[in-house]
Amino acid sequence: MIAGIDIGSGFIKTVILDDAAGRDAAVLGRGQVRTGVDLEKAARQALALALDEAALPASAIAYVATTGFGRYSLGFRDIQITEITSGARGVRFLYPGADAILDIGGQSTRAISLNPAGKVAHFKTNDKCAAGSGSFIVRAAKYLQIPLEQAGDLALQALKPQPISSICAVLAESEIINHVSAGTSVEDILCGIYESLADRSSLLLKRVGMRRDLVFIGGVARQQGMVRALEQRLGVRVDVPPHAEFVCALGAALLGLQRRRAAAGASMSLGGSCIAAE
Amino acid sequence: MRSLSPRLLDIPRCVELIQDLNFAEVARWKAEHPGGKAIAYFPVYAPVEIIHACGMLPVGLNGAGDRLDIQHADARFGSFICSIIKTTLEMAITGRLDWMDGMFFSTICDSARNLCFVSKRNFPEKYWDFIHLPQNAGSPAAVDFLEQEYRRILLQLESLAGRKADDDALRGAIRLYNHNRELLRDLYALRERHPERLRTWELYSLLRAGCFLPVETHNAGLEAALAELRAGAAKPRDSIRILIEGSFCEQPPLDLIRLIEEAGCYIVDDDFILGRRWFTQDVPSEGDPIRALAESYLNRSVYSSVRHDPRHPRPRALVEKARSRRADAVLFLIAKFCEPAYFDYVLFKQAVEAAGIPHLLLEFEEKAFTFERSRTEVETFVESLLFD
Amino acid sequence: MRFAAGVDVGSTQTKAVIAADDRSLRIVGRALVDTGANVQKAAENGFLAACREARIAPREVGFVVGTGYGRYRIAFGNAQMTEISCHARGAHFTFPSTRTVIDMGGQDAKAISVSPAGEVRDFVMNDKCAAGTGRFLANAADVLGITLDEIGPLSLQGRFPVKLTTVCTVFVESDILSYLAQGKKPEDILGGVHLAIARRTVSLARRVSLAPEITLTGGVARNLGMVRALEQVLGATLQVSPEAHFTGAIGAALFALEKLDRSFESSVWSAESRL
Amino acid sequence: MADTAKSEYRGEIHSRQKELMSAWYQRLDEAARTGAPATVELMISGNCVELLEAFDAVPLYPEINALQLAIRHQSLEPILLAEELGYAADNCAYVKADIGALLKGISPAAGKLPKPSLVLCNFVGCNTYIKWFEHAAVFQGSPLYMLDVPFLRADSPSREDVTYVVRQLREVVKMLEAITGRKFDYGRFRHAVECSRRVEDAWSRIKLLAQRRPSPFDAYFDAITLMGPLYVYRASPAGVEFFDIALRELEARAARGEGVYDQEKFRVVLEGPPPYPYFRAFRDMFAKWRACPVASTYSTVGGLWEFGFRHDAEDPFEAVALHMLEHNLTNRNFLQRYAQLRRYVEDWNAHGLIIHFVKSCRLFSAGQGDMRDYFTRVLGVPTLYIESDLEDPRYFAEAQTKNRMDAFFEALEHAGAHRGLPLAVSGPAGPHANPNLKVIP
Ligand SMILES: Nc1ncnc2c1ncn2[C@@H]1O[C@H](COP(=O)(O)OP(=O)(O)O)[C@@H](O)[C@H]1O
Ligand SMILES: Nc1ncnc2c1ncn2[C@@H]1O[C@H](COP(=O)(O)OP(=O)(O)O)[C@@H](O)[C@H]1O
Ligand code: SF4
Ligand code: SF4
Ligand code: SF4
Repeated sequence: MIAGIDIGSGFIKTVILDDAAGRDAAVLGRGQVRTGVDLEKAARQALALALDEAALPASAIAYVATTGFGRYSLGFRDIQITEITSGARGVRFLYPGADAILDIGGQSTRAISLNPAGKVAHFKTNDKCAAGSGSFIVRAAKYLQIPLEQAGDLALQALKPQPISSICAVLAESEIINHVSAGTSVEDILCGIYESLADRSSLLLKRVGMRRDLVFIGGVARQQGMVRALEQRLGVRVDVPPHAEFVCALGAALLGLQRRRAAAGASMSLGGSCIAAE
Repeated sequence: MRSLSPRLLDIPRCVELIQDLNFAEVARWKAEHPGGKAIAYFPVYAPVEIIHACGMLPVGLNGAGDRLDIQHADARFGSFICSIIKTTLEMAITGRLDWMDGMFFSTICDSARNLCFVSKRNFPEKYWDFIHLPQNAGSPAAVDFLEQEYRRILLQLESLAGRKADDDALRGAIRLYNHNRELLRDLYALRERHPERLRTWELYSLLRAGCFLPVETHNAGLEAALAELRAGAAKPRDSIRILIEGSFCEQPPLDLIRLIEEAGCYIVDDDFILGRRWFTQDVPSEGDPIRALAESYLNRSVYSSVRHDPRHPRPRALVEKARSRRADAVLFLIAKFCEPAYFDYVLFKQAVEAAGIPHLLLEFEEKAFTFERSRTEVETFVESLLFD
Repeated sequence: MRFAAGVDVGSTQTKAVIAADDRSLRIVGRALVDTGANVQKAAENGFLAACREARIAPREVGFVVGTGYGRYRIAFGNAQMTEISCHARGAHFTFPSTRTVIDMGGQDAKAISVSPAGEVRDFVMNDKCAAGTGRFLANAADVLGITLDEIGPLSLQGRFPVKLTTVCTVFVESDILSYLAQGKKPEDILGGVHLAIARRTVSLARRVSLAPEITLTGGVARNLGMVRALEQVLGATLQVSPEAHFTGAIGAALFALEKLDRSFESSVWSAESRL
Repeated sequence: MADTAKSEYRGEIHSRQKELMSAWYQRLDEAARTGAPATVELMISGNCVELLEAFDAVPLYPEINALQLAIRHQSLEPILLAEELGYAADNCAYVKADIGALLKGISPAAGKLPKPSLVLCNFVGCNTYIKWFEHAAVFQGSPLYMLDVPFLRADSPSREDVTYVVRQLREVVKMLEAITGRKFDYGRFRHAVECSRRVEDAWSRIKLLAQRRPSPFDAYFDAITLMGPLYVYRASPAGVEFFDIALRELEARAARGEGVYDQEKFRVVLEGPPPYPYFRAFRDMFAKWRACPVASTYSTVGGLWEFGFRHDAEDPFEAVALHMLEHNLTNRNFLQRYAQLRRYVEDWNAHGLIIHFVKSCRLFSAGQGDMRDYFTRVLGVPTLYIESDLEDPRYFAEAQTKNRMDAFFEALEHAGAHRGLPLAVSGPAGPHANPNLKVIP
């Protein structure tokens, strides 16, 4: 079995992939825990959850591929891959003809375009600023005193969306509060937030040369309001895979599988670059 | 760390020179040459031969990297201005350039030009000058103009030095720098052929150390380094061959260069410290030396984002370079807010895409000290070329 | 005796002050309330609380000047002035020899250069990004699970301040978490946090010439750690009044008194406030 | 806002300006449709429109197109398109708007814009010009001539500088002869230069009118109205006629004692271009305080004449060269800009200086922090520093800008700046005539 572990800034996501079944890979289990201070410990917890779901013992794991900002922090990894490569790989597995990807996590926004062969053609990530990423919504939900899980669906009920002009995840707070005190509904505020986030994302997507439709992954993809805002802003179809937040972990596992097979097949190891660190 | 030649110029020593914000080497030169003047120049190019012929030490300033906390310069240059402008000014304000007797700027960008005059106001006791390098290389009038411009500068330097520089002194300087550039060309060729033998951050250190050393010393060090490297051997790594474009002025932090290599890249050509490697052929050391320098600037220069030459479009030159170095990809390594590099990126990008060469744009600031984002971007890029 | 009020409706907290004038100027009442969602209400509550402290009835107040980001929302105010003018005025009142005022509030930081007469000569502000503001400190406190009152003193115990990789108020959370994971002590982390903000603030403030004497105002002035960090980076001592948090409101109250005094010429803003 | 309506002067100037500018766009449209007249893409800075006039060629100024797009709130779309092509967020947005509009076929006028017969880059100071015109030539497939104008590194240009420019101007003449198929008409060139001289005379006198109190002329916002004809028609009889009318109208206004604000309260000098996407909102911020811009550096980008320079028909090539080398804002060095501003504050009796930092333009903005230091700390001039952009609407924060403007004028008001100011004399005043200006040792 292959484990793909995505160590994100907010959550650690793990996927267990079956490597036995010929060419096709199947996901046997998933696990997610909040990223704590001790990355290794949290990663083990996430792995344990996934193993539980797969009803497998830890010894069943033959290969571990890590990704995400903490990819270097696990001592027990076999390979580490960036979240962009693994996200692209995961999407290509789920949507073989995919053209462009948007991945919005807790602190990051990534736009990726794929070439016809499904490889990463271009990508852009947000700068040293949390504007436009998932934490913006987490904060907004907090100010609005609604559970995060409901934010996406509430936004769908908006009648008159109120745009947010501040790009700063922190300063937007006073704007949101102003809207509240002016009597704007929570739905309209949320919808406005999604619209401005979609605006920002569309800029990134344009810069990587998005052409057709979009696959949207990462934790924020679970929020329907954001999906709709993107569809409206971009005028394209937006696909969200089930378990959108696990796509990077899946991609990492797939790449791990590929490497393991290659290593088993050939005596010489291929690729290797960053992996075979000195 | 490998040591190249313990006595002359080993890599750790070079790194130390680059990072020395006290410019001890320059101070030492001044102590050894009482009354001698040190003339700094801002990137990209300056006619160092003329400075040398006047018995002065040319010092190439390329910012201060992350070793300087910017406290004053932000107030003078504000937002949306590249780091090197601020680190240069910060060094001056905090007294780190007190050794300097004068400084040259030239036609590279608007920020640098304004810095020349802001510096002049703040430090009126020093000699500041702006060299107008012609941008109409196709016109015969340009050579004549540049020759006159160089003569103007020569006069200024001579009066600062209190002595004349005759043609022989100029020719001698030309020969010394010709040799320096030849050695650097050899080192670059060696790295291109055997990137496993000479890492780019090492080559870079050797190159940049020359900015602070008398050319004679640098030549001797490079000769020794070259001899040693030619004899050496190393195990090839599994890396892609990339070419770096866009770092002609502000320099990326050494750690970033290292990181790029560690992420799985062989850098097979670059435009670091481009001014020291400006000429593609030797400057003629016969005839009128000033005319030779002017004429070489217009007819024997490398292509560069800060020099317009209608006869040789830069995008084409970049593609030719990538082909001749057998580069798998181009890494546009651009200083944040560097306007000439940003503009050229647009046409470069079109050209490399038309030529089917993969490329990545990576921005940096010389004052940065963490590179998480850059690491992710370079690794992804390498992965996209390696995995299928 | 005549009374005037200044109400500083900040992004985070609302400060109200009552000034009295009989032969000498005195501050006779002050109040501090959280701004919260209802800006208008906060201003009203602050004003009433300050009247109570001054033991006067609201109608005894002859003139009210509003300031701060919510100044145009004060229903009962007679006029508005920018927080820049008010902080300069208030700081000059407390420390007449002050030449530079650094104000650090909840969502912005500013520096004001003032003339010997207390007039604003030049100013800068940082208000498009929460990096380096009171919010940054509040976030850091949250992540470390301690109160705002504690972070300053704790930061002073740090001997090896960490170097933060970001000044983004959001990202700093993960930065702090990763330092904790590396086993860094909270006091060293806080030391780093305070220094990072101090550097940022000072380099902003240098845009106005930073002539001594320098006064620190705003809510962050209550944070002793920040005062020391700023002093360290500046290489100079700061003047901090116990009323620092109220400086803007004091300035506004002084302007209000002036308006009471002069049968003032109809200036543009007063005309506008009647709209 | 009622105040703005009051501040905006509307006279014959305005209707004539509209006519002239739409005639210009019509000629460009004609060139686009029929291939004639010849058109030359040119930069405003130190432009050599006299040479074009000699060939009956029409100038095409991309800056005018870009600013028109911005004023009409149409700049964002082309900017975004250019960014998709790879232009950076931090590239000059004038270039992005122009290139984006070009590729999208957006024209600021009713008609079309032609593919220029020649892209003539008068490299006068700004290095972005070089890139801009390189790109413009590539994207339009037009020939490019790079007219290299040595930067002003001393007080005035050297003989060699002038010779270099004149030699290149003669190369341009050869190119234009080839392109237009006409022989260069020296007599016509001299006539064009003579027209310029007359326009420059009138324009200078208009600028000097602003020394009066109240100033009959807003040297920033209203100056922009006059700048279109100044650059497009300077070397033609139409330009002479227009500026005669303008001068007459404004002199009459001055004679009646009318000002931009009848109760002018503050007089300010402006440094930096305006935020075109928020032109109106920005103007309102001045109107609110009855603050009149009495002088501005932006209005001297194309040429600086109020200090005496005129094109001289005796030696027309040299005159054009001198104008490009010395008598325009962009080719003058930063310290010369300080001197220019200082002279404005002194001779135009201003209360303060407003520095508008625009993110696009490093030529203008790089180092304005030092400028602020010089004016506040060395000279003691009240100074306001604000940041936004001249073309990209994303960088204008209205509330914050307004807050800063209010604070600045509150401070001036508090200091009593608007009271007790002597009336400005109508001629140029001597040095340090302005009591507001104190040099702090
Ligand atoms: N239950 C949920 N419902 C909706 N959105 C969620 C939920 N949990 C997390 N999110 C969103 O997902 C983001 C985290 O996404 P993720 O891809 O896991 O980020 P990272 O990889 O950076 O840890 C959060 O910031 C939040 O906006
Ligand atoms: N008791 C305290 N100790 C330390 N810091 C405090 C205290 N009270 C308030 N602060 C700081 O002051 C900030 C609010 O400052 P204030 O000047 O009121 O801002 P604003 O005017 O924007 O509302 C808070 O974000 C916090 O960082
Ligand atoms: S704008 Fe807000 S989110 Fe962005 S860096 Fe600043 S504090 Fe962080
Ligand atoms: S890095 Fe670029 S923008 Fe900065 S000074 Fe150098 S050339 Fe100019
Ligand atoms: S940088 Fe400034 S001067 Fe140059 S083209 Fe842009 S706006 Fe014009």
